[in-house]
Amino acid sequence: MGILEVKDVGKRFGGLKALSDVNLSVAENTCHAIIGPNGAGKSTLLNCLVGKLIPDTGSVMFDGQSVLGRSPHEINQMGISRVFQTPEIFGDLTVMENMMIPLFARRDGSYRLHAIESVASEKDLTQQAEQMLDEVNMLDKRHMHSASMSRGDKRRLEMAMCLIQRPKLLLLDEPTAGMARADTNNTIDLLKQIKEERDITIAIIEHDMHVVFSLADRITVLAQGTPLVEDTPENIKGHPKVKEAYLGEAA
Amino acid sequence: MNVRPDFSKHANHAETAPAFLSVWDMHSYYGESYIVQGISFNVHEGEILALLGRNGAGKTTTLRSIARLDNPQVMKGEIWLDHQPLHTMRSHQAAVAGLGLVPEDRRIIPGLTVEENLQLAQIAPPIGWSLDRLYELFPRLGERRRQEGVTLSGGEQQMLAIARALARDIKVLLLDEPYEGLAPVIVDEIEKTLRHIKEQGMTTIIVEQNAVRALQLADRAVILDTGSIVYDGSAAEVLENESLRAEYLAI
Amino acid sequence: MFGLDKKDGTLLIIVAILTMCAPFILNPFPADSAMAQFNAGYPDLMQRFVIFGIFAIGFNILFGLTGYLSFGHAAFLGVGSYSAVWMFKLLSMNILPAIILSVIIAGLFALVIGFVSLRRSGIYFSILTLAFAQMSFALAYSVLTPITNGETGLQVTLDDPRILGMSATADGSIPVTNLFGLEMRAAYDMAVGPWSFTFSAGYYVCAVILLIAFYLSIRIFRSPFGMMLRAIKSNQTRMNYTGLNPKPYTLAAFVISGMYAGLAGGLLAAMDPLAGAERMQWTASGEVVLMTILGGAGTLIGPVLGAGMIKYFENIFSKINEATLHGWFDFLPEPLENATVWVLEHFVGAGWHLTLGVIFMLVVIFLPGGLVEGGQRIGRLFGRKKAATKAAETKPAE
Amino acid sequence: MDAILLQILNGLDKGSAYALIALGLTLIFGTLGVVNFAHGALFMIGAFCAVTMQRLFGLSFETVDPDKTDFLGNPLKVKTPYLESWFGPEVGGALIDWSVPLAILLAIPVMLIIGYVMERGLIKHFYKRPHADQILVTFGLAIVLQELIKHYYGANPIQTPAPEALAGVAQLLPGVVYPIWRIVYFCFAVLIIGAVFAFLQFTTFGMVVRAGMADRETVGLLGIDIDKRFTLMFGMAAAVAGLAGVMYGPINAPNYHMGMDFLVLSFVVVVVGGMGSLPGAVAAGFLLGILESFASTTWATTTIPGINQIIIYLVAIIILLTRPRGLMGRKGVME
Amino acid sequence: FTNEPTGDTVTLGFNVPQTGPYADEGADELRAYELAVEHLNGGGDGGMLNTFSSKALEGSGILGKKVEYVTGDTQTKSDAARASAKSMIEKDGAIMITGGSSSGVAVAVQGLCQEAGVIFMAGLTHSNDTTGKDKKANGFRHFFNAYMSAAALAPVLKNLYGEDRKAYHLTADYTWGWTQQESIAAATEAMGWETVENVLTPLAATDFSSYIAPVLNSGADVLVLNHYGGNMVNSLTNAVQFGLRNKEVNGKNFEIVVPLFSRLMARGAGENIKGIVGSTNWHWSLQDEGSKAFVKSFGTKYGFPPSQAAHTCYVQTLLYADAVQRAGSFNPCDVAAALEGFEFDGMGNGPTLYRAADHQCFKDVLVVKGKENPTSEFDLLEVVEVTPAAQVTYPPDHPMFAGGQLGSCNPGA
Ligand SMILES: Nc1ncnc2c1ncn2[C@@H]1O[C@H](COP(=O)(O)OP(=O)(O)OP(=O)(O)O)[C@@H](O)[C@H]1O
Ligand SMILES: Nc1ncnc2c1ncn2[C@@H]1O[C@H](COP(=O)(O)OP(=O)(O)OP(=O)(O)O)[C@@H](O)[C@H]1O
Ligand SMILES: CC(C)C[C@H](N)C(=O)O
Ligand SMILES: [Mg+2]
Ligand SMILES: [Mg+2]
Repeated sequence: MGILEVKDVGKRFGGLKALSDVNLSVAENTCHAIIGPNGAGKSTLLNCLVGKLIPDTGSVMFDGQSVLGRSPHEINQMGISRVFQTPEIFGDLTVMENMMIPLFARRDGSYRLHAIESVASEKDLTQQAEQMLDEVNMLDKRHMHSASMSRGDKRRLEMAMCLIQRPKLLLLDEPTAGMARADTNNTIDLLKQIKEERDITIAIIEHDMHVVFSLADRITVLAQGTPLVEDTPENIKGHPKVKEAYLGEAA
Repeated sequence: MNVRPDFSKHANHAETAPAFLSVWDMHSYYGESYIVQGISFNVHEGEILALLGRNGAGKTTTLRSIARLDNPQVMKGEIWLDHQPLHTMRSHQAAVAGLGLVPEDRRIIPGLTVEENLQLAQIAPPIGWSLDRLYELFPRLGERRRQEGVTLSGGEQQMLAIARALARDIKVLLLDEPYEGLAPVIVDEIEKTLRHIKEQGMTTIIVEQNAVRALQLADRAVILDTGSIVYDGSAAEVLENESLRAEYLAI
Repeated sequence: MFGLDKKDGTLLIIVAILTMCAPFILNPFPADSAMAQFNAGYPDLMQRFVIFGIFAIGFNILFGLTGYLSFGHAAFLGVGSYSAVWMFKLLSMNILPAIILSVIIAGLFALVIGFVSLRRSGIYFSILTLAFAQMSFALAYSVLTPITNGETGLQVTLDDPRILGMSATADGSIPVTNLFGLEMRAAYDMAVGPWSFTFSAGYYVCAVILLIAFYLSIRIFRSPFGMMLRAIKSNQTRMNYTGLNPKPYTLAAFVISGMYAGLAGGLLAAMDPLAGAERMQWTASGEVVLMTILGGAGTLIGPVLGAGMIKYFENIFSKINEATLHGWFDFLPEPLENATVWVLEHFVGAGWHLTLGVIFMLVVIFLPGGLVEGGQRIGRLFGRKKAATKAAETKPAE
Repeated sequence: MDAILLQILNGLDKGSAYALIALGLTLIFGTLGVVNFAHGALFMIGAFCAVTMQRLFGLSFETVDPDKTDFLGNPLKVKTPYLESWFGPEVGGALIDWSVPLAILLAIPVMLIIGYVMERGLIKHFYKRPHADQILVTFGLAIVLQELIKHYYGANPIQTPAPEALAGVAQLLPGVVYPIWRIVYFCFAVLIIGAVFAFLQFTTFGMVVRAGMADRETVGLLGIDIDKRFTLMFGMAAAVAGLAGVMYGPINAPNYHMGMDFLVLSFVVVVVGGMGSLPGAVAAGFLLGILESFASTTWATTTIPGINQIIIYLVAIIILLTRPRGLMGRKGVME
Repeated sequence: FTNEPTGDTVTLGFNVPQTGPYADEGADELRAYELAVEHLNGGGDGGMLNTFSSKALEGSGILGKKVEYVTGDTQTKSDAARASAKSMIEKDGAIMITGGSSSGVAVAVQGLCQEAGVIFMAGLTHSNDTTGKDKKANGFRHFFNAYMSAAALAPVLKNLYGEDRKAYHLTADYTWGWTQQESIAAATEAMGWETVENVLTPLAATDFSSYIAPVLNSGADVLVLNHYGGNMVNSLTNAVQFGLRNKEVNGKNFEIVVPLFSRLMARGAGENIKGIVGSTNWHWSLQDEGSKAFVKSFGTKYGFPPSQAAHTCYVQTLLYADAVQRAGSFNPCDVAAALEGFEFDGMGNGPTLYRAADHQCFKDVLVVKGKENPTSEFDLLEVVEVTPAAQVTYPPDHPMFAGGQLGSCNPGA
């Protein structure tokens, strides 16, 4: 039994079958990659996991509980964090403030209406945030207005915001798209390290095969809304169908 | 108005062919922050130029400056396209003068369908490829023509952004990370297209994090670092020269 | 100081000094000079400055931090006033219970209206709040007359019960609002040469409350809660996917700002025990929006400045009439005098709205950040040397 | 039965005014995204175009009638309009009589110019500014316009009667009469609404402006000079508001604050209709007009006291709570 | 007492609507005030000072002090009006406040003056409440009220339209509208009319068509418009548009009545006002000496005749000055005592009494009609009847005025 169990999920947009009969099981503390051609339904699948979309059919279980019917913030509180395909950060806030918000969020869903004490007095939260920023190499940018960063930096910030929540399941939608090679490598290292250090499960969508093959323990290939194959990276690399429909020369 | 800036002091402009697009001593600012710090380079007709550099180096800023968008502001410098002074123009005039930009976050217009997004590009003359021809290039778009543009998958949006540029009759194509989020097979496809239109005489500047791919495609490369040009020369040379790559591209 | 950092502490001290010395600052002209017309240091206007300051500070907690633009905040002010006057009628003329009740009732109102309105965002939210406020106004103006006394406004009368106080004083007049015996109307006049300054008990009560309100708003701005609100304004999607439900936070902000409005309403009634229905009309809600933007939305001191500016024009410019103008310019030769007066006449007296309109436009065109921005510009002008050295260091943002 | 018919007619008529004002406002607010608090003032200026036309046509010279005296006991000065002395009382009188509809000829250029100047001179700089700033600047402008009108035309309403021929009532059914001018106004409104729709529907103009609204930068990249179109759009909206005002004069005498009276209501109409939707604004205008009409009947006011005063707001609340984007709002427009 | 004048000047506060729907009335009131001050200080031709029955005033200011004044904007809102009055008292040291053009405002400001200890000389206010349930010892009203309008109108209506009429009332939904409707209904019912319906209309309404349409089929043959200002102009215009005036119901010509008229409004209503009956406090065409003197000095100064608003404000200022002069003191209590029970003449309304019990003036009431053939733009109303004061007088404890107490006069600090 994996930590994430997707059973028979289907989703239609009008006449378009974006997902059908998707079955997926992600084992705890592994990295599962989802690849597939553009428009295969990868992001749609992720959206169904975090409550942005509600699947028409099927079930999604996380940690033994169904996520369906819960709102995004409740799902997050269950331990799922997500990095988006186009960075979603608090553009009006500084980098450091961006990091503080997830720290203020309570896992148990209770509210902190601390309206009187000051942010500065939250010493250990501040420390945690700085440490995390250091890990993603962004400590020097902590006072920057986050909207005016280059996009690669926004990506890293968003990832840091998710990681600092110590999620059980981290969902990454093309985390390294648009990142310089050096930073891509850093990211790979960071994710590897985190996976080792913490009890974390990662599901990642990527078109960069270098990233996929460096990180993934298992790979699902999605095509036209249904899983084509699911296997280990080695086997996928050589899979002729995958090669033809997706990898092209990159393989 | 045909006065050409003097480029003789730039060692790398040894070629005798007259530049088709030339940027001379361009300085760009986002508000108070000084980003592009006096860069000059030439692109010849029918050439593909790769513009490379780390995250935040100023590549996007350079392209946006050339496309004459309101932000960043070009405080100093000249930009000439085929004897026309782009630096005196606003973005819509530059577009009419023959400039096409595929912006980095795709900028699909919300509220418009795929087809309307393309039609929009054909309102102001000169008009380029017909819609049919574009759908032929990207069949996926043809299938989705009535869908709202922003609900396309990430990769489909990228296709739409490229198609939208080609829908206009342009002389220079500026591509800001065109491969981002695209499946490897599609990247192959687009690369082919770029080669194809190059043969028909299109001049292209491509910004890409996948430096190796870009360099394989390009004739020449310009490498930016913190807003200044650190390399301007043949693309092949960068590919071959380990130290150059290590120094500026970290690959 | 008081848990504020140095900058905020300084700001609080400056505001404290300004409010405490307001009777001097606002009366810069000798009482019998021609310029005395521009003096604003009389109790009623000073009270209005601080009361509307409180109103605007509260509004800014909602608008400045969350970006939710309420067009119905006057309803809470009105509800606060009505509650306070009812306390004066039923309980006693002591302002403390009245103010406490007005804050509570306004808070409850805000809770209900906010709960419903916050189901929508953006312009839809604005229109919902507007609709609620306009309904309250319409009801207060006519149908609910038994409670609100309609157009005339709710007043204290000689035959009110006032169970803890007295219905009428010994000499047959209505008792005066007070704070444990300190009459709000009490004032002390001080004459220094040709100058005269008035120290009013009511004003100082309001001023102290303003300082507390201001202090609380600084704390809120700097708190995790405040940061959370700014995050909501910035990106609700990210907020959701960070495991935070924005609704309770925005609702809390809405209720807090509603309570500020109620406090302001209660104080208005405490200073002058009459609650008119017009203070709930959309124009009144619009006024606080204008105050906040004029001063600088999202800044701490801006709303107070904006409130002061609008109230100043309303009370001072509307009172300048043709005769006053002729008085000022009679040193000019007759035709010139008449011409000057003719031009200025457009802008004062009945034309005070015109001046206000022009000011709105000028401020927003030339000082996009409101009056606070103007202040900063002046500040920068003086600190130009420092700025120049800074500019030289400007480096690429990497 | 007759009573219901009459209330429907009234509702349609009230609705015409709401719809026309809301239509203009949607073009600016729902499409260009500018919160234009001066829109009511544009409507008022339109109405004062009719007043001005009437005054222009009525310009007269004075002759002294020695037989009569004025209020101070001096000989009375009698005025004769120039038009009557130039074209004879027949034609001149007719021209004066028809001054309100003729004022359309004055209003169109005036409103287009005002719209042009306003957009180029002011609004243009505010597209990218926060809505709050737009509110402040347009509200300031509205006050200025209103005060100027008050200064030169006074605060009391000024009658602008319909031409004699259109001033009476029409017998619609046995026992059902209705003022002719109101029928004219309704038809006029339908005509204008139709024209605006046709223009936006059968040209790409609407699409381009919508696109420009959503993302100016990208539209510029596609070679389109969006500024020009925005100006044209604004001018059109001003003209619609102005025309609504001109023709409204005979229904209710124009006064300087008529714009403010309509302002808040027209925002409510636009939002209830749904941001960015022209049909929505028109539908909401008529809907609220009819509902308001029915809420004003004795039957309604005795059932629920005060319902006539709150109906519009009540309906607005209900609609916004049940339909997140009003009747036909577009997703993403000013949310 | 509050604001005791110590120098050689005395300041009066003129609190009028400068903005909002009554701004035109306000402007006219202000003109009258300025004229009054001029006359009090001995300037101009003296106006009604010469015709006023009391000869205490000499044109040398009040008690020898030169009269100065401050003006303020009530915005026709009770809140704003009180703020403005407060600033006149606190900042400018006004000893008397006068003005206003809505009963709500008048009542609110009257309350304030009572608390602050200054005299309030009401301007335009027509609700019964001002000197009824909301009367105050420091407040005085020269203008007539709704009850008086009704008492004066009823006999005229009976003459013109007969005893068998069915009246439909449209009423502005606030204090003034209610008291006027109550008064008119009571008076007309007393002479045999039937009130078929009374519909309250929101003050904010601009289009009255949906209120007019039901009148057509209600069986009523008289429409009473208890509206004022813009409301009245619009409702009357709408009524005429719907052809009410050309209608025949129950075999009678349909009639419209506007109980409270003013010339400024009549101008707003234009053609529609012709032949419509109503009441007014004063009209410039009156031929008594006082009115003629006032019209002459006002007309000479401003170029047009004064409105009833201007008249009542002018008179109130003179009455106040005269009372101070007679009392020999500015003390509000002395002034009030001098005004209470004061009888005078020569101010345009015939012999008048300031009744001590409620501080209401009792004088002749004019019933007027929109003129069919006006000779000039000012000649809009013609006086149908001058109803003698006796006919409109009521006992102080009349039920429509019951409820409040005058209290005792307050001289303030
Ligand atoms: N809201 C929507 N309405 C209609 N169609 C949609 C919607 N959202 C997604 N689609 C369609 O569903 C399909 C799957 O989209 P999805 O975003 O999941 O693809 P993806 O696998 O993430 O692709 P990419 O790698 O390009 O990001 C696409 O063809 C897309 O056009
Ligand atoms: N709107 C903005 N305001 C202020 N600074 C900005 C803005 N946009 C970008 N910058 C800054 O300009 C610098 C260059 O950014 P630019 O987007 O041109 O980089 P890039 O080379 O395209 O990087 P990437 O590969 O990450 O896209 C960065 O340091 C960034 O912080
Ligand atoms: C102006 C007044 C004569 C009438 C006014 N509406 C009032 O309330 O009294
Ligand atoms: Mg995707
Ligand atoms: Mg970039």
